Amino acid sequence: MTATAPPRTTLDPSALRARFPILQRQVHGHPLVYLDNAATTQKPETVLAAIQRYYSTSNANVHRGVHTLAEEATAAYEACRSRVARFVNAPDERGVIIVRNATEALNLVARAWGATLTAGDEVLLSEMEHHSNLVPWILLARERGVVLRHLPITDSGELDMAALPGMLSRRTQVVALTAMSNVLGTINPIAELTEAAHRVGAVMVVDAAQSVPHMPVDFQALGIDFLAFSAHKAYGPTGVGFLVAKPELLERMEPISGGGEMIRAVHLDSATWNDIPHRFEAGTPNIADAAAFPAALDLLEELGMDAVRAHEHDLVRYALERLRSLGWLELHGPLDPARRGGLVSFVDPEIHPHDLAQVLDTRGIAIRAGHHCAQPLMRRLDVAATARASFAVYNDRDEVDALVDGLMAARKYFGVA
Amino acid sequence: MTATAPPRTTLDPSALRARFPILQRQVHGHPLVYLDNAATTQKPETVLAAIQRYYSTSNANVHRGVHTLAEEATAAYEACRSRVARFVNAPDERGVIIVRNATEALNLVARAWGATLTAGDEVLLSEMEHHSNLVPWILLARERGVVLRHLPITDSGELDMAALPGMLSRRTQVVALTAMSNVLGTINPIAELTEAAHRVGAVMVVDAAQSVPHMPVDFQALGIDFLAFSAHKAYGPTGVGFLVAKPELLERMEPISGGGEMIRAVHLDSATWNDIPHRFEAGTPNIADAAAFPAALDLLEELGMDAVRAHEHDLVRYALERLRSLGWLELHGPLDPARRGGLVSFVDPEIHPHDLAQVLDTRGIAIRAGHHCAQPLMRRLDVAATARASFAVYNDRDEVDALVDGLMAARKYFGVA
Amino acid sequence: MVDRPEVALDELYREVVLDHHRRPRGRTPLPRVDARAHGLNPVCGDEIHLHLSLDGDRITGVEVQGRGCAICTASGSMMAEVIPGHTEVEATAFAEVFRNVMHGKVVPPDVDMGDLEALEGVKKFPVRVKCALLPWVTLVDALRAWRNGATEGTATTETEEANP
Amino acid sequence: MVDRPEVALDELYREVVLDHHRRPRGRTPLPRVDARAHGLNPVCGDEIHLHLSLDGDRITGVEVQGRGCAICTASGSMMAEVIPGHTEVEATAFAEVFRNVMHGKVVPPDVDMGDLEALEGVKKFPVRVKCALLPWVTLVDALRAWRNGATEGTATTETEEANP
Ligand SMILES: Cc1ncc(COP(=O)(O)O)c(C=O)c1O
Ligand SMILES: Cc1ncc(COP(=O)(O)O)c(C=O)c1O
Repeated sequence: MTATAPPRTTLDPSALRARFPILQRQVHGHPLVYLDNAATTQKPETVLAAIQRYYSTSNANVHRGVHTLAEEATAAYEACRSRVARFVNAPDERGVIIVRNATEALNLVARAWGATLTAGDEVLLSEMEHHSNLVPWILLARERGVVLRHLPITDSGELDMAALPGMLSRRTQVVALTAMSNVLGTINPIAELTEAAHRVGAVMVVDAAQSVPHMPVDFQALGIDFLAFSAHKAYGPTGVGFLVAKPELLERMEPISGGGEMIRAVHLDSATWNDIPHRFEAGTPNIADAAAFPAALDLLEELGMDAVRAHEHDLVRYALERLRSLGWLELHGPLDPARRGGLVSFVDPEIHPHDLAQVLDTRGIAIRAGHHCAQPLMRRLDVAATARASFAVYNDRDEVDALVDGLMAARKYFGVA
Repeated sequence: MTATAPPRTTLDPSALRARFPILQRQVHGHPLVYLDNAATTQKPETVLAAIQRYYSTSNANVHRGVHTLAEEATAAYEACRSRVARFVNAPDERGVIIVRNATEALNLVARAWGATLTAGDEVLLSEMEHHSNLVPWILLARERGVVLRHLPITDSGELDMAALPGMLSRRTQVVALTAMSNVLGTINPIAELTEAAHRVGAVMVVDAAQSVPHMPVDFQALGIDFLAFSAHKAYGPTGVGFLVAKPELLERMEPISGGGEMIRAVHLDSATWNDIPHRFEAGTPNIADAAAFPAALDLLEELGMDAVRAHEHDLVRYALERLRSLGWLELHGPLDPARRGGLVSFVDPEIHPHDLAQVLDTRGIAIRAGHHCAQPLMRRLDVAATARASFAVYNDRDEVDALVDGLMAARKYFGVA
Repeated sequence: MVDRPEVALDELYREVVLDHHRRPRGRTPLPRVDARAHGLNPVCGDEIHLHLSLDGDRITGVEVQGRGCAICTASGSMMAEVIPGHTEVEATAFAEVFRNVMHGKVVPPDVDMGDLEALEGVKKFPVRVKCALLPWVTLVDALRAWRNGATEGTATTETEEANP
Repeated sequence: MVDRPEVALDELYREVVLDHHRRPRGRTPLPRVDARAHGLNPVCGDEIHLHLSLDGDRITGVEVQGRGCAICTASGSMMAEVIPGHTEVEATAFAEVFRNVMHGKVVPPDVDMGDLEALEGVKKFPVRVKCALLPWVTLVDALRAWRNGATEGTATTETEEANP
């Protein structure tokens, strides 16, 4: 079976690095080693050029203008919608809502779909969710008396599938889970979870912030109902994210934000709504960044998502090996690299992650230290914070080596034997 | 009194045009005459350069990272907040919330401040509001039984101040009005309206989408409570807007969106909120565009807002004169150019605004035609749509002449005598 | 400046279109109204009030009122000319063909578009496609309402009324 | 590669700081707790549990527990050393001085910062300023609660609990 053994990597990170202007930069006199890709990725030259091109040739407000610029701007903006629909194989581009980020997408589902729930209805989340897939539901629970349940995780950092049947019932209206944990790296079995959700009549919401940029994601093949992700974690600009949904579900949702674009007719005391997806896009959108995002997807498509996954799988396997060989680190998440995305969280019991990150920074290495917006998971792991290195297409094994050297240097610096 | 007679214009539009890359463009073989600035303005080279610079040197996620890039990104993002606070003379930069656009800012007030209202409370709006300052309140009214009232306008297109006392009472909790109409151009007496609002204990919300880019706006001098505007209408990038507020009011507001950044502590079933302004900024913000916006404000400050206002006042006076001299146009809005911003709405009774705009487009002239997201105002004016030309710092009298020539050509084209 | 710089415009505003715009057909009030609908273009605020007379399932009269641009007016006028005499099913199918043409598909060989062919140029102006389609969307609404037995056709382009 | 490339780090982690980090003071449980508070850094999840003994309005003992980075730990340790013997008002004022220093102000000539001077390098690392301030924010909270007569100090850094 090739499912657990991805093909060998075919990417050429050093050639790729040349296409990302920021990677030419030095930090504290060292070449930048950027290992904070789960927080945000760097942007290729083509994305930057697309932003410039938009503003230098076609900038105008969208949807309402007759003039040439308005027409071009509208076409560029709408091209993003269809490009994203194609990239994740959405059933219909009318199901793609352009928002600010994955967080806004999840809030939109929690509020607008959540409005169909009543007290006593249940939403199933998990212990490994990002705050962005917890707090919107906490707000919903508070407003509507909806009950939140949380699928536990096993000690190896995976969803406890044995506990699933006991947590699903006819009361479950929504199952909302991450496709890939931003702390553990765990890749969750979304297709299987979706089947279980649908069996009890719940809709399946997937937080794909970490999966869409790093592995093939097929909305229709997974059978899911809602999918959320951010452009900025997928080599695109900040300020753009997506809620991809089955159109028939969107049709049943009321808008949660009012203004230009989203209306059909407005009277002083009442209004009627525009068709989907515009109903959910109030006001002037982030046109330029939406227009530029397809350039990032073009890059991913050029590389091939299987190759991207294989490359990052190779890196995480190598990183796990090298980090484990140090002997003193606690590593979190599944040990099997085939079950995780390209990131690794670790703790040096003698050095706080903040201090580790600080030492690494002086060597030009950027990692993240903290709770990674997953405080409940931190409590479950019984740590205040972890250090996290997360990979992208332009990273290579040499950078993993630099990380390992840095971790050794930190021990020396802080005088840990 | 200089209040109604702004100083003579000191701007040099042709020198300014050189600083806006898109204005070098040709449309249908003609130099672009961009007169759709109320929809969105064009961007100076410095703003484009700032976006490039951010992505090529400092791109990282904000607020949580120890590494150099994260620190630089955070500093660039927060610099936007303090720059905006300074530009509108906000009482405290903690009162500046970075959102997507004016629409989101107004929805945030309507939802989060609106949550303090109860059935029977009143919100006073006006007949000249943009949908963005109508629909959020319609949503609130529907949810909470709040009553909406609307200050009428006079036949000359100004707020009917005589009707004001009769519409304010102890029940009035919010007064939300535009500082400058995007259809009529009318500049409303915000300071006076604010006093009246405060006298009955209401908070004053100002839709400053059209005023901040075009005239001096001083939050503290006006005495207002909330102010909303969009960067993209003020020479900045799309995807960034601001809610500026008195911090003590924000302190009393609950967040309406949950996720990263906005929390203090998250448990599976509960959460506590971060301090303002972060409480209202869930998820990864539009960092790059926020980082770039100060370059737009620098341009406005370099020119001086008084000079900007004087320049646009001169243009609108000239435009009103020339358009009136055609003899066949219906002009909307106050006749006195001192009482209006730099835009003019008009209707040729024989040619639909869409058709006018189409003819003008073939001559490289971009105007807007439609309801301008102000359908109730269209009904009040008894028109389906208007044509609108709106000015910015780079426009000049020659462009007004081109517009007038185009309007004459349109009559010829459609065979109107 | 060239004498007539609007050459590109002639694609959009062909002579036939301008003629329908100047002298729109179907403005005479119908003596009997069997189906009606109200159509709205949310992009620009243009409106159409459409009245139909039917004899059995055959459309005998079309009345188009409202305010719209030249394209919208011409399209409605052409509709008023071409639709009478057709059955409800035929008219709905015809509207679908026209919609497809506006979205870039070719006219099926067995369909005679009549004057509507002159609107083909509109498809190069995406924003204006909605103008051309408004009368047809409204027609389909009116017929759907009629089929569902509503004596007064409901304007289904206006749904989800949000009254406070 | 240079032998010790972390030269810039020495600004942040001065010897005194590292010493406090390695052997933090104030870890011994107090026999009597008159005021307490719980501090949290939302940026990284670091936590502090602070206990105080008071004799009248004079602080007699400081106990700092929790988990934090070297800067946070050192800052708390220095606080445990410097604060006992001061009145509640003096301690609050001292915390304010330290906050100002972290935000770039100079130390007033009449204030002796003691070991805390070694934390001055932190201000060049904006993200870490919060680490250094956490113990002090918590101290101010504990004293405020005590002043307001709360036997158990409430953790006012955690407000607006949103229970469903
Ligand atoms: C798993 C996961 N979900 C959601 C988010 C939120 O993404 P954003 O901040 O772009 O909204 C992130 C990233 O921080 C994430 O890793
Ligand atoms: C007066 C007024 N208010 C609000 C808005 C909404 O601005 P945005 O679409 O940027 O949210 C606009 C612009 O369309 C406007 O002119």
